[in-house]
Amino acid sequence: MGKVLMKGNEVIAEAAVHAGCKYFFGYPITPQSELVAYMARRLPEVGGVFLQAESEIAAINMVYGAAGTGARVMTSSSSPGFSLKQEGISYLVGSELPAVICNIVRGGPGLGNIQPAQSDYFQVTKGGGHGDYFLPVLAPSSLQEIVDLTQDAFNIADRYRTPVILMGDGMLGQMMEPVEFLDPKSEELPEKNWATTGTRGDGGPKIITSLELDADGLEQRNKHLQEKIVEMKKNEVRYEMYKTDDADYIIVAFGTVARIAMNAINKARQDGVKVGMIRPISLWPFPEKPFVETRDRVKSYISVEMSAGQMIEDVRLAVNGHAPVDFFGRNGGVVPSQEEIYHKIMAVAGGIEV
Amino acid sequence: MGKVLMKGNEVIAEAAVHAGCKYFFGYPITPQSELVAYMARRLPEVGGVFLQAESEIAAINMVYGAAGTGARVMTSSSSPGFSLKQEGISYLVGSELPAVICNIVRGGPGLGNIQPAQSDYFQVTKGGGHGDYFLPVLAPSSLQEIVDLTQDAFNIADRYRTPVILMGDGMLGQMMEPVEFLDPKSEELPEKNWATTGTRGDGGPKIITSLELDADGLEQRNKHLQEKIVEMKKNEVRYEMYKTDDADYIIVAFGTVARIAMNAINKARQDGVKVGMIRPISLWPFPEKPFVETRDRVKSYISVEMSAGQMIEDVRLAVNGHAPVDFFGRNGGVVPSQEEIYHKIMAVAGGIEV
Amino acid sequence: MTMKTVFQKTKGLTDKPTHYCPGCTHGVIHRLVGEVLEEMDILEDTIGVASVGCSVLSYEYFNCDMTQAAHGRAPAVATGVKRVLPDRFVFTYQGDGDLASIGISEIIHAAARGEKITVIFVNNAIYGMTGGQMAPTTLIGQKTATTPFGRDASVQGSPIRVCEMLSTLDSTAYIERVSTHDVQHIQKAKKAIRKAFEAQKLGLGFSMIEVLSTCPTNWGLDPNESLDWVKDNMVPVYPLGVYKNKME
Amino acid sequence: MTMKTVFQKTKGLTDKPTHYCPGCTHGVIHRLVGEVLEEMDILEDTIGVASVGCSVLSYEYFNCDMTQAAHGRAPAVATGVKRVLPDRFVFTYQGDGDLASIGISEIIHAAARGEKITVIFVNNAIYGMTGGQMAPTTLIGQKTATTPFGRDASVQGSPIRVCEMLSTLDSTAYIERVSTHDVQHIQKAKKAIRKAFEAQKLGLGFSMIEVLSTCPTNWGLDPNESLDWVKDNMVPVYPLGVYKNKME
Amino acid sequence: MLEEIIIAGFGGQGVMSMGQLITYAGMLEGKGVSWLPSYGPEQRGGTANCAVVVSDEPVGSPLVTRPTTAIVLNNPSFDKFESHVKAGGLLIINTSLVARKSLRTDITIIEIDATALANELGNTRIANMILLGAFLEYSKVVSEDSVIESLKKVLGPSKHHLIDVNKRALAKGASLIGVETN
Amino acid sequence: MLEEIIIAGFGGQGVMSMGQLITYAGMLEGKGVSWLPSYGPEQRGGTANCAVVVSDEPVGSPLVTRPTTAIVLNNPSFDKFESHVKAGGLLIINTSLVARKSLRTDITIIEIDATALANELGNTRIANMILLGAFLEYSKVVSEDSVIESLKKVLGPSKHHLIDVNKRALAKGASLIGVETN
Amino acid sequence: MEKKVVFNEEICKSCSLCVEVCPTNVIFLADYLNGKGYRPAAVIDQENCISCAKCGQICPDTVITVFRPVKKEQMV
Amino acid sequence: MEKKVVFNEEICKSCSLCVEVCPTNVIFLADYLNGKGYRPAAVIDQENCISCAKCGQICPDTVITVFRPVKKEQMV
Ligand SMILES: Cc1ncc(C[n+]2csc(CCOP(=O)(O)OP(=O)(O)O)c2C)c(N)n1
Ligand SMILES: Cc1ncc(C[n+]2csc(CCOP(=O)(O)OP(=O)(O)O)c2C)c(N)n1
Ligand code: SF4
Ligand code: SF4
Ligand code: SF4
Ligand code: SF4
Ligand code: SF4
Ligand code: SF4
Ligand SMILES: [Mg+2]
Ligand SMILES: [Mg+2]
Repeated sequence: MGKVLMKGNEVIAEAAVHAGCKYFFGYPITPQSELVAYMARRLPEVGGVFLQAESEIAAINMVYGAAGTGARVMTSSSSPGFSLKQEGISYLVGSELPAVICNIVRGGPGLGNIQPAQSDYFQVTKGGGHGDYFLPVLAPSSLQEIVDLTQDAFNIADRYRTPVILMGDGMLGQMMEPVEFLDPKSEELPEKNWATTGTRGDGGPKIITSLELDADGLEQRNKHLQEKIVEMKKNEVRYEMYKTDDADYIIVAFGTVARIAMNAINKARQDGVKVGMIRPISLWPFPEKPFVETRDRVKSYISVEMSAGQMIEDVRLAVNGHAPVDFFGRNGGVVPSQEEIYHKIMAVAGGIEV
Repeated sequence: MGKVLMKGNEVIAEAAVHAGCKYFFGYPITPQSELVAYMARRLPEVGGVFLQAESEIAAINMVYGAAGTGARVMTSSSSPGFSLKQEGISYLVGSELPAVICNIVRGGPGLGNIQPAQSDYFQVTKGGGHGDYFLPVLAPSSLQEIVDLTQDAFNIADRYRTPVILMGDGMLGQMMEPVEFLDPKSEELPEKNWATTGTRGDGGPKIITSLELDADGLEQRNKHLQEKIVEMKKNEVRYEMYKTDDADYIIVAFGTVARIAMNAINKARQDGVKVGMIRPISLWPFPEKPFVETRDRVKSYISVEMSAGQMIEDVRLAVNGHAPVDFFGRNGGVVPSQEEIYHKIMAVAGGIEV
Repeated sequence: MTMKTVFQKTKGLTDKPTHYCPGCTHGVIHRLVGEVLEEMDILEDTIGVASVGCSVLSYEYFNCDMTQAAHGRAPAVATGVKRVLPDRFVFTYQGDGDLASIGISEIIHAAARGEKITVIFVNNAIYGMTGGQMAPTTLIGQKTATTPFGRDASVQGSPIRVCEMLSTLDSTAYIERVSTHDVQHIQKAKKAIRKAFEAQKLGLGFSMIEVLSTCPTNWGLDPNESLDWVKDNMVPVYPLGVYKNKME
Repeated sequence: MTMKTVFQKTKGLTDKPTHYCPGCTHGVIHRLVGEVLEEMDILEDTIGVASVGCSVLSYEYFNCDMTQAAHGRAPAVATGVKRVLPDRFVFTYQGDGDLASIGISEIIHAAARGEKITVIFVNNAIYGMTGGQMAPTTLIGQKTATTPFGRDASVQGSPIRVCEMLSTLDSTAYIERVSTHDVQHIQKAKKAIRKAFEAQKLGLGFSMIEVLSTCPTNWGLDPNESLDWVKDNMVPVYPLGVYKNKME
Repeated sequence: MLEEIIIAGFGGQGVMSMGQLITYAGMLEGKGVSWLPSYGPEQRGGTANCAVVVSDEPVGSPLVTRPTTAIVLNNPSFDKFESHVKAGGLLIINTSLVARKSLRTDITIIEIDATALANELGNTRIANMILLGAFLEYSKVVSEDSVIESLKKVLGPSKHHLIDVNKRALAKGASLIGVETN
Repeated sequence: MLEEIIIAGFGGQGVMSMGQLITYAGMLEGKGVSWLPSYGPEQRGGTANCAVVVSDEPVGSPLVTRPTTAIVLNNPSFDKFESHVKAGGLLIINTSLVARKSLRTDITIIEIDATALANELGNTRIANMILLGAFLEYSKVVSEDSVIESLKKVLGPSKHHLIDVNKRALAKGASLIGVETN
Repeated sequence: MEKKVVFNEEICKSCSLCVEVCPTNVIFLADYLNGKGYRPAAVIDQENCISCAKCGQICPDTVITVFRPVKKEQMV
Repeated sequence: MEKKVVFNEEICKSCSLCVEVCPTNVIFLADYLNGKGYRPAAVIDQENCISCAKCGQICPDTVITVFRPVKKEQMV
């Protein structure tokens, strides 16, 4: 269909439709409302259903119901609304229901504001909900990458019977870039013989539940969930390395921040500082390999985030003391400029005062 | 008043009353319902108000309202209900309102079961809600310690204008032990001149809000929150070290698990294995000092949890690669026995197969 | 002379013994729903949604596909199911704490949207599963774990009458309140449940049957006393009858 | 000949210019509340609760202590305040998305508990702040960002009439629906708001005034057309009048 | 001294209060004590049990996996806990409701037809106190006096008329020791 | 070539669509482009702005802090962005609504009384297109033809009658270059 | 003679609802316990059972099956 | 002569509600912009203002103050 110019939020929606998602339940919140509005117009065209839920809680539980029938379903929100979905997400994990949940992060805590942020990193990667779980979190940094990762998100969800989170920030949701929707590569996915669609034809009653009153029984279930986690850690790690081969310093950044950092890196290299970047694309499973490969030869890492410092914990866990890990972040909706990142690089490299 | 025999949940409630908490808003959930029932009977006696909220969300927002008047107020729940409070907790942090929130953790994810667990560690320590924040989390391991920590919790909340979490597990909530309620040592606490109680007498209108539409403005607020975090990390770290002086191996455990581990440690020492324990009492701020002091001389650490492995990340961050960190955990409501922990110790120490 | 079976267990229920306390009428209501599904021959086309309450394990008792919803969210879950499978029958089975307290938003909006689902609302004026705390339906003066001195209207407010409230919504199709305090009312209750599923079949909109039920354990009464308590104390506050009927 | 002031800005409002769009009647409603608080001389004894919606910044406009509540939770926050300070006046200011959609549970339970608070419910049939999505109060056929083809009763259900619904609850003391579409109705609206605060003063229970309001920006109408739209389209669906009055 | 006790039976048999009485008495005697009930699923309908620890030192783990003493009041409890008892430990069986026999030779086994004996005393509901009396007499974990003391506290003035029958039940139980031991 | 443009003014002045047209045109010409709007608080009532990046390579950061060109349509925008323009860069000022004068000597400044000129063309609402025309003529970032192309796409068939007046506005703007430059 | 009313003893919870509702008072609780520790309901006096099925209607645990004697021709 | 109706121009948003509501049509929008970019409402023909305050009642932004001429004695 060639390149089109769209807003990030609309790209997520259209990409979901291309991925075969015909059901969307959501509640408006800036800065992701365009996604909801787009679905309202688009889904009826493909014979799907868009429903504005009365709340984020209703939305995630409608997703729970729809996912239970085996349908591809999505919801999306932003930080405060995402917090309200935590119980529902924990239920989806416990009942092993596939779904894609989008969080277009804004400034927090509390009502905060509607400017871009990455300060929900902990919430999305460390199980903002209760109980033992991790779930895949994908963080695109361009609108074209949204197309690919949205497709992946649905496939991962179906393959492992798990909710998957797409995380972006207000900037990614609001900006426009040319994108192209190529037809998705079809994948072998397990049949959804667990879905509750009525027993006609398919034998005895099926049950979808996360309840297991017997402790040993629940531990067994959790063991199964943990095995899936091991599998995902093996198969679903995604990241990009940028000019790290000769790098003395490595910036770690994801999403739109990685793009800004890229400009800063190139400027610093013009000034002779060998700096590169590791861009985690899957925030969970967090890419450890690129750190293990580089941690014994780089002088230091710099975690650059639109937060007060959250991903840095995963970076430190991956580096495990082999090299210092520095931090630069802006938060509350402030987007770090390439200039400040450049200065941070120079400061770390040359000890320049900034 | 001498020693009395009470259930853990009731001890929390009575300790709160002793700490001057006259307002409680909560919603029933096993295994903490005794706390709610106790408050229903007790608070009217002290001229306070107990109100059963229609939901955990209403409860945490009633707490928000009451805290805004400067009153000492508490709510409590268990895992699924705690997930529902995440937006509210983030708001309390953003608006800098003091309150004590209790989580008597049960097996998860999802509906899970009502047996004891510690699998909400991530949720309580890594900001289960959205935005940049950390808040104090205290984890008592005995009913007598509940009395002291509940008192501390309210004082910390008032001193730093922050919500504080009391975390226990179903076992702690349900068990009975003799406890004594000593009159709390009075502390110098800042005056609550920010409270919204009407302007009569106290000058112009006051505003309680977490909204700051201007990004730079919100970043400034967050800077203030981060400064408080630094302060709390300096002043509010609590932990206990048990037989670590000569220890080759150190178990890291909190709450009731630490008590069980203690039996195992003593058994192991009878068999000549030099093992000790670091018991974090404040899960956040997580005690780093005891690790820094020991990490270069112990053979390894063992994080023992009623979860699939969550605190271990903080242990690894504190050890920072100076020593191996091993893990033993049971989850889903299964409580590790002293025998299993003993065997784990022997396995790590002597490489015994278990 | 041989024997003809005049009463036996419905195929609408599995053979699993229930975990309910002795004499708890949850079991009776289960039976009625099971019989209706069997008699309408829609067991194979039905997806039930269990809520959180003593009836949480009803997914093991109803002999059809079942899914378990978070506390209070069953109507939202049912909405998700029904919107994907409009030609299937979807019902929720919810207690009064689940539906009228934490779940009042989900039930009202499902009703306001006219979701074509059937809600079985079991009102026993208390939180059974968690040990007898006050529900929004708890009667004035009733002692519970969280109203140790009896519910006081000036402190905890007055009981919510769900049928009356939902009837103000245009998109509701069939709403009736019934009781289980004797055999005759039990038979009436079954007819009502049947009507609700018929309304769903006709696609008329949202249908709900509120069933007054017992909680001997937390009421501190024996099972037979409990039936009387329903008759003498609950029925006057929760008048039985049809509150909305678009089938005529 | 000298001049006598016949109309001027109330002390109930601060001097901060509002961020509202041109012609938005949120500003008018602010003025009415401010005037009532001033005239009852309770500005110093009042704590207001701002909700999440275009009126979120109302805490900068009302000249009394204010607190800001999470989306939909203002009645719960107000409950917390009032239960600690029973002798103060507490009010919430909520939009229809905030109160009737995500916050329907909090408003119903506050009403059912008979919380002695006053709720100013601004119904503009849309989500203003987020750019014009459907609200539970959106009219059938009304086009919004999330009902691009117009609200369809068979898909999105029918409008929720909050006054009618809350009136079914015993613990509500005063409930009235008013409008702002002309000067005469604006004056009526002020009288109603006054009554609601009087009810709170008398400790009669929960009081709420639903005020029909405009959203020129998201309705795509100019401010004067918007007033007509309220009169011609909203009033017929949301009949004005007193729905509950325990003051007589 | 470290006694780790498990008491198990049907819901209505009063196993929880048996445990609480021992714990309370231990507290009165200044010992380290803890009481931990089973809760949740097992309870409703099924069997209930509690773990009691009495020690000269402060109690470490309140959780008992290998009891020094198990008192089982019904079949499911027998099946669940018989094998858990520590070697050299004690197993008290309420034969009124336990059909099975224990084949263990490494522990002391006391069998008591508690219901029958309770009926003799004219009150079925005190069967548990007879078992408790036997246990106390045998183990001396806490004194009978402290238990009576505790009983007064637990029952409250209104129910003090029940004290006497409970006393007799305890005595009855005690009287069996040395007799039925094998 | 890397052009980083900021266009700012009141809500109703069409600054967003100016940016989108440049972006769209850049896309048609196969360039790397991105468009990033200011959103939220500034918008309602206040001023709006967007950042456009046009480059020969794929766009790195869509965020523009030091623009190569700033087009300011009102006073607040002038105050906010005048100082941000890169040395050697371009500042286009809509003098109809901007009272102030820029004192910067290290950048090119083009002043245009867009509203007046738009009125001359008989349509106040196309003032923004006049400014755009001037910018295109001066910078050649994208061709006027591509902009017309984009305009057709953006407006849609129903509004094609507007194309002509927009064309004339662009031309008018272009005609000013070389004249008013100082 | 064949039974008119049959009880699935093992799942009876001796709630007595059937005992109370039976118009002919033929139901009583046995003096032994079932596996769950309950005294199951039972009927010995089958003659006097009138097969009204009230017990089945009120039983919360589907313990009861009720039969009515019929003449051959009725069967067809 | 003193003004009967005064507008706080800087906070006017030129919504025209006052223009529409004024019974004597003395209110109009000025042909210049205020700092917020709005054409403020204004009254030049103060004589014909009847001080009915309708404009003040409908103005969402408390822009307007209205005065009524009174004879001295009325003042007391
Ligand atoms: C989010 C959440 N909050 C609270 C609970 C605890 N809980 C379980 S059931 C229940 C109330 C059940 O009462 P009701 O709905 O009336 O059902 P009943 O047991 O009376 O049949 C509660 C509060 C929970 N499981 N999840
Ligand atoms: C939890 C949460 N969900 C969603 C939002 C986004 N949001 C802000 S205001 C609003 C709706 C406001 O509409 P209404 O209450 O009608 O007020 P109005 O703007 O129309 O006056 C929404 C959905 C939010 N801030 N928080
Ligand atoms: S607790 Fe009450 S509602 Fe629950 S099963 Fe027992 S009797 Fe029934
Ligand atoms: S968006 Fe609508 S409701 Fe909000 S301020 Fe503008 S006009 Fe008023
Ligand atoms: S009603 Fe059913 S459960 Fe109750 S006693 Fe009779 S047979 Fe047993
Ligand atoms: S069928 Fe009727 S008569 Fe026979 S036992 Fe049952 S209730 Fe009694
Ligand atoms: S009503 Fe007020 S804001 Fe509107 S134009 Fe008149 S003075 Fe200006
Ligand atoms: S006071 Fe009346 S007459 Fe005078 S300007 Fe205002 S509306 Fe017009
Ligand atoms: Mg109930
Ligand atoms: Mg609205």
